Amino acid sequence: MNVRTLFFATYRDLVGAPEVTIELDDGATVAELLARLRGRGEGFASLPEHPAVAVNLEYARHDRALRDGDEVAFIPPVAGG
Amino acid sequence: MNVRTLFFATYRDLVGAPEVTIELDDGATVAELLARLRGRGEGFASLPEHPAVAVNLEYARHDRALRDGDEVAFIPPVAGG
Amino acid sequence: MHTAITTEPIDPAAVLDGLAAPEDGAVLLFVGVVRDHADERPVRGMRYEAYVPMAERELRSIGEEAVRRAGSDRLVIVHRIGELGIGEVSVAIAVATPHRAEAYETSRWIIEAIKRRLPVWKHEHYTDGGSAWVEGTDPSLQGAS
Amino acid sequence: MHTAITTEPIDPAAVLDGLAAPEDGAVLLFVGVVRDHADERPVRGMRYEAYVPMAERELRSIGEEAVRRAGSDRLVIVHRIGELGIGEVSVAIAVATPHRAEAYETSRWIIEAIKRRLPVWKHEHYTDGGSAWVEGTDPSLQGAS
Repeated sequence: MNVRTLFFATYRDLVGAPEVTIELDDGATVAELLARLRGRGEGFASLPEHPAVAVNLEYARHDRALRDGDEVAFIPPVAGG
Repeated sequence: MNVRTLFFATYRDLVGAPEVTIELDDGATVAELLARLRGRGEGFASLPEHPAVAVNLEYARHDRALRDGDEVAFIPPVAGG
Repeated sequence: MHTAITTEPIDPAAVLDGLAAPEDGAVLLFVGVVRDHADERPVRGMRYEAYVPMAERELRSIGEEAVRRAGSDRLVIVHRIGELGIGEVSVAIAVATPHRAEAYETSRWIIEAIKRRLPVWKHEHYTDGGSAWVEGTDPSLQGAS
Repeated sequence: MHTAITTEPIDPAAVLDGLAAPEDGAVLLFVGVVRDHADERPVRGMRYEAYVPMAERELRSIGEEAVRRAGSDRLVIVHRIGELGIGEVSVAIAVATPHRAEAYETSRWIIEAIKRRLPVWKHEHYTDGGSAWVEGTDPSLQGAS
């Protein structure tokens, strides 16, 4: 299956791209996606151990099982207002 | 000496007048003024035991000594805002 | 800092005009409005009375203490008196500060100080034709006398 | 209730227009403004970025929880994104309630929720030519993940 991963602000600066599509085994979790990303090395390896994540526009836990077509956003510390 | 006494809202309704001038011995206190007022009977006798008082536009204690020409206002419970 | 007792309608937006300084990150505007009920009783309007010269003095004193609390002189308090209909503005309090905590704390402190100290009284007109003075707060219970 | 993420300038006075219902006695407007310094460093402007579809959804969810807390649906939250200069409004929060306590508590709760949860980031431009992302709050530290 394929999931879209999105990177914002400091994470986008780190990985050098706002969006990357990743192929994963069916049923892989956010944690597994994160491990795969880190395995790409360079900026990806510098993502934090446990970043906040949103799946399909909602905050989600790292044990969340993903599905084909999911949009997974890595949310750096927020600073609205 | 003479002092002007002012009555607002419920106190004005009680005494039936917004303003009364009272002659007092020199150095009389707010407490003595209040006793004199109560002695007039009718609505005046119904003023509370210890109303809030302002002398010359500032909240004052009942042991405050008055001077000729002072303006003494009896301040019912306030309800601004 | 600007404080006033006024018989004119209050425009809350005008109170904000030019208030904030470049160092301010937060502006808080509190607007008190005449509402259509008191407890369960329908209200059609309200008369606000004040001991005007003392109210002006007290409001200035509240403003000065608020400036010290807020660490900001970008502060406006306007209180209206006279006959007000439902939805009309009785009081507007605007505070601008570098950070939001001071704005919230000072704004709240000001409205509570007004309700505790300002020599103003409200006479409610009910839709059933009756009317009564609104029960208030004795200023001497707050150590004022 | 109305919530929005917008690229257009926010007019705080417009946010108040027609907000209060006849039962409301208190209206509170919080305005967040870009200020001219961050800690001690002079700032000349700020870029606000958002994960827009998620920010819209989170802001609506914050609004819905605020309506429950306030017991009032007279509530507007507008957050701006894009390039903002000093003194420009980044966020406006307006709440109208029958009594003032709910207005203050809800308004403060909303701005804290925005700072805790809303996927928005600030890039500060300093007058010395430098720029940096503003350090934020990790949403996962509030039990969001």
